[in-house]
Parts: sequence; C-alpha cells; structure tokens
Amino acid sequence: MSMDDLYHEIILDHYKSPRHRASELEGAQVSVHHSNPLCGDELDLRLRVADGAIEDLAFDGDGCSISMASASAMGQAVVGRELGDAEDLAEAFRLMMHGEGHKREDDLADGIAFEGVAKFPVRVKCALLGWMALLDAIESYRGGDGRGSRDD
Amino acid sequence: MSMDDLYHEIILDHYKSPRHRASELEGAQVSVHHSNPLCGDELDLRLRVADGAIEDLAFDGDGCSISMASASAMGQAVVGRELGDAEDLAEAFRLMMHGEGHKREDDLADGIAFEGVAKFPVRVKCALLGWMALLDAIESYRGGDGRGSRDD
Amino acid sequence: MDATMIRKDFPTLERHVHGRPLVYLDSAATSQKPRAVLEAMQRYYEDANANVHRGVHALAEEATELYEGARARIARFVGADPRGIVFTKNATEAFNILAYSYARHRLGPGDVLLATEMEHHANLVPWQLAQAEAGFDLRYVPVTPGGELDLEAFEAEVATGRVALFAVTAMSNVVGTINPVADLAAAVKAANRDALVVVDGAQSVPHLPTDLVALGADMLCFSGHKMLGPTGVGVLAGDPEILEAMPPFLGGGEMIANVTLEGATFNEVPYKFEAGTPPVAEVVGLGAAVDYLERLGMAEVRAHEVALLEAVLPALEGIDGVSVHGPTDPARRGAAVSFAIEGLHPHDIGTIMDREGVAVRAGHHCAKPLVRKLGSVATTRASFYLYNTLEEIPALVDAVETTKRFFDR
Amino acid sequence: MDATMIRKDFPTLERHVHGRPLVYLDSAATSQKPRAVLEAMQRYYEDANANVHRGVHALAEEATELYEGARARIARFVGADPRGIVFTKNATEAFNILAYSYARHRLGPGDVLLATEMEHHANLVPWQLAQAEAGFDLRYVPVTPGGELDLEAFEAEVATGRVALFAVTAMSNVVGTINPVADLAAAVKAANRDALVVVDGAQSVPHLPTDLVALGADMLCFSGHKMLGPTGVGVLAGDPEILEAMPPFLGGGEMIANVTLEGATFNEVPYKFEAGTPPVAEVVGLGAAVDYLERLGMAEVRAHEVALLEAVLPALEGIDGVSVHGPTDPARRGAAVSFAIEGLHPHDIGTIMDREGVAVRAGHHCAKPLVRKLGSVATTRASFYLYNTLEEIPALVDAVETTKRFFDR
Ligand SMILES: Cc1ncc(COP(=O)(O)O)c(C=O)c1O
Ligand SMILES: Cc1ncc(COP(=O)(O)O)c(C=O)c1O
Repeated sequence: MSMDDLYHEIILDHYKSPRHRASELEGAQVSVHHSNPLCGDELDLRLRVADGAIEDLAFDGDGCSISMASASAMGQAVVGRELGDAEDLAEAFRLMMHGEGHKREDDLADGIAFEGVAKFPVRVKCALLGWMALLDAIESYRGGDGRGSRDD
Repeated sequence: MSMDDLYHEIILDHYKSPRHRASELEGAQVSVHHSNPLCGDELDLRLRVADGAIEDLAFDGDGCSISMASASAMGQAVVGRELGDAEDLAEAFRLMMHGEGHKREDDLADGIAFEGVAKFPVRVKCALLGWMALLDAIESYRGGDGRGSRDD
Repeated sequence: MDATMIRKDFPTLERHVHGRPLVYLDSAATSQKPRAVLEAMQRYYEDANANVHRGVHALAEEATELYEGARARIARFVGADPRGIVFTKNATEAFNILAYSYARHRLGPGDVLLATEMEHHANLVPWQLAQAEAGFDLRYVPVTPGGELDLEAFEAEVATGRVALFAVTAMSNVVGTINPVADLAAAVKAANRDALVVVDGAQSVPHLPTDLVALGADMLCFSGHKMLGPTGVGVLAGDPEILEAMPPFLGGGEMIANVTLEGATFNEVPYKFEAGTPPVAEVVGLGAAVDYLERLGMAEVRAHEVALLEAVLPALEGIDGVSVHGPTDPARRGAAVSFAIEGLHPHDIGTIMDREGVAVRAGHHCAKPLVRKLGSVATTRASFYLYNTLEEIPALVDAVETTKRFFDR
Repeated sequence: MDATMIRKDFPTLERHVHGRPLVYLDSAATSQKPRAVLEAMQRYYEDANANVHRGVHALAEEATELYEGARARIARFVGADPRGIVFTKNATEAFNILAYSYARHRLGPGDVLLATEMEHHANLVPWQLAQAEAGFDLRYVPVTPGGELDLEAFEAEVATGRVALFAVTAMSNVVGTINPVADLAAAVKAANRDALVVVDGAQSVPHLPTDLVALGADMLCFSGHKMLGPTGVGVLAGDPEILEAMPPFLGGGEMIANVTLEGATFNEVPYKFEAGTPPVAEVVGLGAAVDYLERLGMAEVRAHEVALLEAVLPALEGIDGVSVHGPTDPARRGAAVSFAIEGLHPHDIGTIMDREGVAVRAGHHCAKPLVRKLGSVATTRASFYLYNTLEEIPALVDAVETTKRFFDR
C-alpha cells in the first residue's frame, strides 16, 4: 500500500488539469450540490440532457485531489451515455470502491485509476462524491425539479 | 467497625419499641412527609407547638431500623424544647453524623447511640431522616403553611 | 458452560469483603467485567486511541474501524441493522431520545402512551416529562400480585385503538418476570397499526437470546454495563427508517451534514443521534463483551440461570419468614430475585448480609410504582449472572439466617 | 516540566505508524492517556466495580466514594462547587442540557442569544435547535480575518441590553485564539444583568489554568477525553443555584426524588441532571487525569505549550507557501495550529503527512462557519499538548516539505 496506489499519476493529472470543470453550463436542466460532512468537501454538478442521454456536464467545487479528480474522470466517462447506462456505470464504480468487483473497466476509462483508493477507507467517500452527485442529478432530472442538494 | 457500632442495643430497642410513633397527633398544627430517594424510606412527622416549644410530636413511616429508631430517639430528645433549641440540637446531631464534632451529648439522650452510624456513610441519611423532617416541620410551622413534603 | 471456570475471567470475583470471599449477587444493578473486556479497552487506549470518523491519520482510521466494527457485532447480537444501532451513554438516554424525538413530536391529545406498572424509572419518567408537554394520555397496564402483567387489562387498553406507543420491559429488574413481548407487540400492532413498540432490554439482553424481529419491537433500549461491558455506553437499537424520520435530539458535531450560522442539516442515522465525541473505548469494550457472550452462547447463559433459579427459589422459600416476589416458575422469570424477610427492612438486611460477604441490593430498584404495588417501599434483591455458581446459594441462605438471628436478639 | 520524561507515561506515544515513530499532533481532537488514568479505571473495574449511590454493600460504597471523590477533585480543578458539577457523556451533552433546560424555557421572542462565529458545532447547533422552538434571536459576534473576535461588533450587540445568554469559547479549536472571556462576561453582565454566560472550555480546561469565578462564567462545558481522561465523560460545571432552578432534562433513575404513576419529583443537583447509571469508571479516570495535571501544574503545562508555539509558528511560516491561521502571538493563543499550504487541499496534506508518521487533522474541525470565514472549506491542524517536544517540530516541518514535493511532481 504505497502513496502511489492512492495518488495514481492519472489522478494527479486530472487534479491538475481537470476536464469538465466549470461554474456554469449552458442549457443545463439540472444542478445539484453535494458535500461530504466529514471533511467538508463541496461539489456542484450541472447536467444537460438530450434524447435521454448526458449531452454535457460541468462540475465545480472545493475539495481534495481525489474528489476533484474523480469528478473530472467521471465527466469523461459518462458524457454521451444514456441516463440508465450512466447510472449503471456509477454502480460499477461504487462496487470497485468498496472492493466488491471490477465491472465495465473499459467504460470507466480513467476512472479505473481510482481502484487503489479502495485501500484507503477514509478517502472512498471523496472518490464517490462526484458519482453520488451524478446519481442525484439524474434522479432530479427525472423528477423534473431540476435542483438538488445533499450531504453525502 | 463492627455491626454493633451500627446496630447499638439502644437503636434496636427504639426500633422494636418506638416512642412517639403514631399515625395521628391531636391538635397538631403541622405535618410533613419526607422520604429518602435512594432507598425509599418514608416518614411522616406531626408537631404540636405551644408557647414556642414542641409540646408533642408523632412520627410514622416505612423505613429501616436506623431511620425509625432515630426518629423515635429524636422524639424523646426534643419534646419540651423551644423551637430554636430543637433546631440547634438537630444541627448537633447532623455534625455528629458527619463526624464533625460532639456537641450537646447529654441533650441528645439516646440519640448518642447513633454515633457509630457515622462510620457507615450510606446509612447516615437514614439516621438523619427524622431530624431533617423536624427542621422542615419547624420551618413550616413558622411559615404558617402547616404542610410540607420533601425528599431528602 | 462451566461457571467455575468462567469466574477466573472476572478479577473482581476474587475479592474478599469484610474478610470473606465476595458473593456478588447484584448483577441486575451492574455486572462484573471479564478481563477480555478490560483488555480490549486498554489495547484501544494504548494503541489506537484517536477521535473517530473525522481523521485521515492512521490512529483515527484504526479507531473508526474498531468503533464501527463493534457496531456491526452488537447489531448482529440483537438482530438489528447496524444503521439502527445508536450508541448512547446508557439505556436511560436511549429512552429519552424516543421521548424527545418521537413521543413529543408524534403523540398528542387523544393518543395513548401505554406503559406498565412494572417499568423501571428509565421507562417511566421520560414519558411523564414528554406527556407534560405533548398532552397525550399516559396509561399503565397493571401488575398482578404475582408480579405479572394483567393481560385482560392490557387487552382492554389495546382494544381502544388509541395506543400510539407501547413501552414494556422484556424482563423486570425487580421481580424477574419475563413478559411475553412478542405476543404483546403483535396485539398492539393488530389494533393500533402505527403504534411504536418500545422494549426495555436492559435486563433481557444480558440474560436471554435477543432478536429484534422475533420480539416484534420497533425499538430496544439497553445498557452496556449490565452485560459485561463498561459503564458509559448504552444502545438504542431500532428500525433505521423510523429513526431516519425522527428529528434530531442532541445537537453538535458528528450529527450534522452541514452547519451555517442560520441553521444545520443533519447526518444520516445512526450518526444523526450520536452528537459529539462518542464513547469510543466503551463501544469497543461492549463489542468485546458481546464477543464473550456469543462465545458462551446466550442459550447456555439462560440455561445456567434457570438452573440457579431452580435451586435458589426453593432454598429461599424454605427459610422461615422469607417470601419471594414474582413468578415461581423459573421458565417464566429471570434471575433477579426479590425477597422479603418478615418484620425486617431491606436496608437492614442488606447491611448485615454485606458483612457476611454477600452483596445484594436493598431499595426500590428504580421501580417505585412496582415496589409500592408489591405492598412495600423496598425489597431485598439477589440477582445472578453467568459467573454465579450453585455453591454460592448456601452462602446466600446462611447470610439470610444470620440476618434473622441478628435482629432476633 | 520535562516532556521527554512525561512521554514515558503515555503508551500510545511509543507507537510507530507506517514504519515511523508516531508524532501525534491531534490532541485538540482527543488527547492520549497516561498509564495513571488507565490504571485508575482498571483498578476500579477489578476492585470496586458496582453501581453507585443505591447500594448498601461494600463494593457499592467504594464505587460511590470513588465517584464522588472524583467529583470533588474535578470541582476544585476548575474552581467550582461540587454541587455544580454535572457529569455528562461529553461536552456536547453539557451544551444540550443548557439548550433544553435553560434556553428553551427562559429565552423567547425579543431575547438575544449571542454566540460567536468562532464556535464549535457543539456550541452552535444546540442553540439553533432551541431557537427553532423558542423563537429568540440568535446572533453572532463576527470573527476578524486574523481569527479574533470583533470586539466592536461585540460591544454593539451587548449594548442592546437584550442579551439573555452569551455563549463563547475560551479557546478556539481551529485557530487557537484565547478569548478574553472574563472581560466579555463582565461586559455582558454590565449591560444585561440576568444574562447567562456559557463558556466552552473543551479546549481551554485541558491547556490553561481554569477558575470558574475568575472567568466570570455561569456555566462551563468541557470533555474528559481532551484532557488525558477517557472517552464517555464530559462536565457541565456551573452555579448550583442556577442549575437547581432549571427543569430536568433526561428523565430516569437517579435524577428523581419520588416517582408515582402520575408523575415524579426530582432529586437535588447535581443528581437531577445525571439520569441513569453514570459513567462511573470514566469519572474515576477523569479524576486521575486531573490529579496528573495538578501534579504537573497547569501553569507549567501552559508554559510548555507557549514554548512549543514560539518554535512552531516561525518554523511553519518559514516554509514557502505555508501560512498559519489565527493569532501570531503565542501569548494570545493555544497550541491548536491550523495552517494552509498554497494550492494543496488539507485532506491530501493529512494523508501524506500520515505516511510520514505525523498525525494531523484535516477538515472543518466541527467549526464550519469559522473555517468558511477563513475562506476555505477545510484546514490542516497540528495541535500540541504537554507530551509534545521541541524535537518533534522538525518532523512536522519535514512532513510538510515532503507533502509539497509529492504534489509538485
Ligand atoms: C471547542 C470545542 N467545543 C466542543 C467540543 C465538543 O466536545 P465533545 O465532542 O467531546 O462533546 C470540542 C471537541 O470536539 C471542541 O474542540
Ligand atoms: C429494567 C431496567 N431498565 C432500565 C435501566 C436503566 O439502565 P441505565 O441506568 O444503565 O440507564 C435499568 C437499570 O438500571 C433496568 O434494570
């Protein structure tokens, strides 16, 4: 269990050059705010949905490298996917974080770099923050209220 | 510290043949009810005051030998005394129970037999139950409300 | 189960008092602790001591794992979901959570909170305080002279359909009675669909196999210190969905999701009800206590106590002037045995027996209404546990005889 | 005071983590425990273990003496009347007693409860929950960018004459600030005669000499586990007459005078607020902790921490990109030192420093409003105590440097 298991090169890269990070998203139908009550990490996620698929997303927030990098990698992995498919991918990621399986590795793309986080229980919530926000955003979109806020 | 320090012969005698024990007292101006919240002992005390002195008293209750015998010995010691004098005697008894002095030993009469109770901290409250009721009854009498109830 | 071997695990039982070997018959007040429990806490303090949940450093992680690991094992021990295990300071706090965050909010005029005359003050006073604010009716199932619940009266109460909360002890701490909780719970629910069934497990969880579902209980309150665990920890075990729907009770750190100057949002259960630094070492200790009990097997523990009861009940009844309160059939009762000696007051009995090395409790046992119902202000109670042996019963009998002789002088 | 010698009393400090000697800099979260405290509890459990107050047998008497003896010593340690020492499960419960049994009853519309932006959630959330029911105004003294109270704003609040309760921490757990509590209390009382002054002593009592009267506090809340004592015990120390006038909070055994089916009357303080079986072993442990601290002398403890601050503040500020929050003058602050590393998140910093054996805390430290005011969602905090040495400071500095290098790759 070394520091490089946790801070994989790919993670540091996403942290330093985040993809899909922005404080606005044109035409977004849904926006959610999540935070981690234990460490205070905060994350906003905006989604634009078209034809039942995620056309684009944007996240913003204040959090550690793991949470921000994970949200960045998630953006890459889910843009273009149908909502149900994205939910399924989120579940695959969650299982990986709890050391309960490796599903859809290819689809997770850079998300797979977070595998080592599973060995650091206190950081698992960080890696999940963006994905939990995504699930919530999809639910909000379906429910049609367009706004959500949760503390994970 | 032997059992006979606690259960002095005089105490057992008062327990078996209590003086001043009755459920009524003719002409009583004041009646108080006290109990010990820890062990559940209960005691009623009635006073008849004349010319600023205790003309007679009666106690009744449900309690251990120490509490009942102490009330009995107290009755003997205070009947006939002026109220202020009885209060002073109660304080002398309290000090003896806390191992803080021996005052007015003669006036305490059989009350002196309770000296050994001081060595049994959990029983001190028992020995004091009647005396505390007395102080309360005197206060009630002076306040003129004639009824009191306290849990020591 | 070999109680003689088991005794070796309990340092306190090696003690002498007043020059005699201690015969500890006060486990219903608090049990003694096996070395395994003391060592688990010692190890925690020496090795992993750190505040839980909020740290990224190694000690904090270890402490959190020990704490949450104990939660999982304690949950399994009573057949509960770990999310429904709230750690409190004692059983009393558990009842108060329900009184403040459930009874005060959910019950009002017209509702009945049904308790029983057999309850410990912990399962009475919180409801009385809530009643003064919320204005529901507080009613009681009477107790028969034999120390059992009056089932006819119970049925009449339940039939009103107004019972919104039913609070009952699984085992009396005074007279030992084991109540038919599962039947009572079913009857309450049948006639009062949304009623909350609250069970006092302070005496039953240490002595009987316990399963929340089999009990039909929505909520179960118990204390660590009566089941080989340390002081300073109790448990509210219940349905996590019901807990989730309740407003918070104590405010502070750990129980929040977010705090601003204007207000706070709250964490999920069980954390919502665990404000502030929890009793970490104590929970670790209680986890070790549960491990110890599971290793012995709760069915074995119960069988041992039935065997003790089969000996002690006739032994006490056989003494002239002594009578035992409560059920006479060991199958219907636990090992808390209250008795009376004719003409003697429990306080005096307790003092003399102590001199003989026999530790019993004298008083109202925090169940004044029940003791009053038995026609007294106090009883003398000898209560047994897994480390008591048949060999200690003669010492109890002798101490009773000595007490009688002492006051017959 | 020789911290190197003192360290030998603390088993945990001998630990290694990730192959390196532990540098424990998280005492503001919870302190380590000296052997004397662990042994006092062990001895209690092995020898005297029994439930307190209600027993006539020898163990119960001994347990009661140990429990009440500790109360007397803890009272003396903070200059309080033993009748005004209520044992709780933690500091958080102490605040909640005041929120439920004082604020909810005595404050109403038109009254101001004045807190500060510097408070721990334990000294915020209970008031917020009470405010929602009682409808008083909840106002805050702002914090300056330097991490101190804005005294001008404080004076303006106080001058309204509407302050019914003033709640303030004696020492910030995030930025270390020592507040001038005695002056603040006097100012509050001068303009608001009946105001209750509530002081959060969770960080000050472990680190500074404390005297309730000198502080001008009516009520002081603190926790055992931050002052060398065990988990599971806290203290509400205050004026017994004020406590006596408050309605009860938790209902149950021990806190009652009499109970009938219709209602209860209550015991005198402090027992009125100690419902159920108290944390007996924990109070005994806290008594031993206080003995330990008194042997060293609190003035000595404070002097040692000032010496540490004089070294650590410049050492941290000397690292490129590092800035320390809060007062820079050691005389005005305690040894909880929050710092930032430019461009790095505290959570990441904490993880890397842990790998270097240095245990610091990362997060909002249960003081979200304050941390937000500092312009962040989290800080990294190194907090020192009597067992930390000057020799540990280079390890802290090295770990910070290593962390910077790690993320500069
Ligand atoms: C300033 C301050 N107040 C209150 C508390 C609450 O203490 P506890 O969690 O022990 O209840 C803490 C510690 O967490 C603190 O640092
Ligand atoms: C039946 C019963 N309920 C509740 C309690 C309260 O437990 P605690 O004092 O640990 O809160 C006790 C023990 O005192 C008990 O025997």
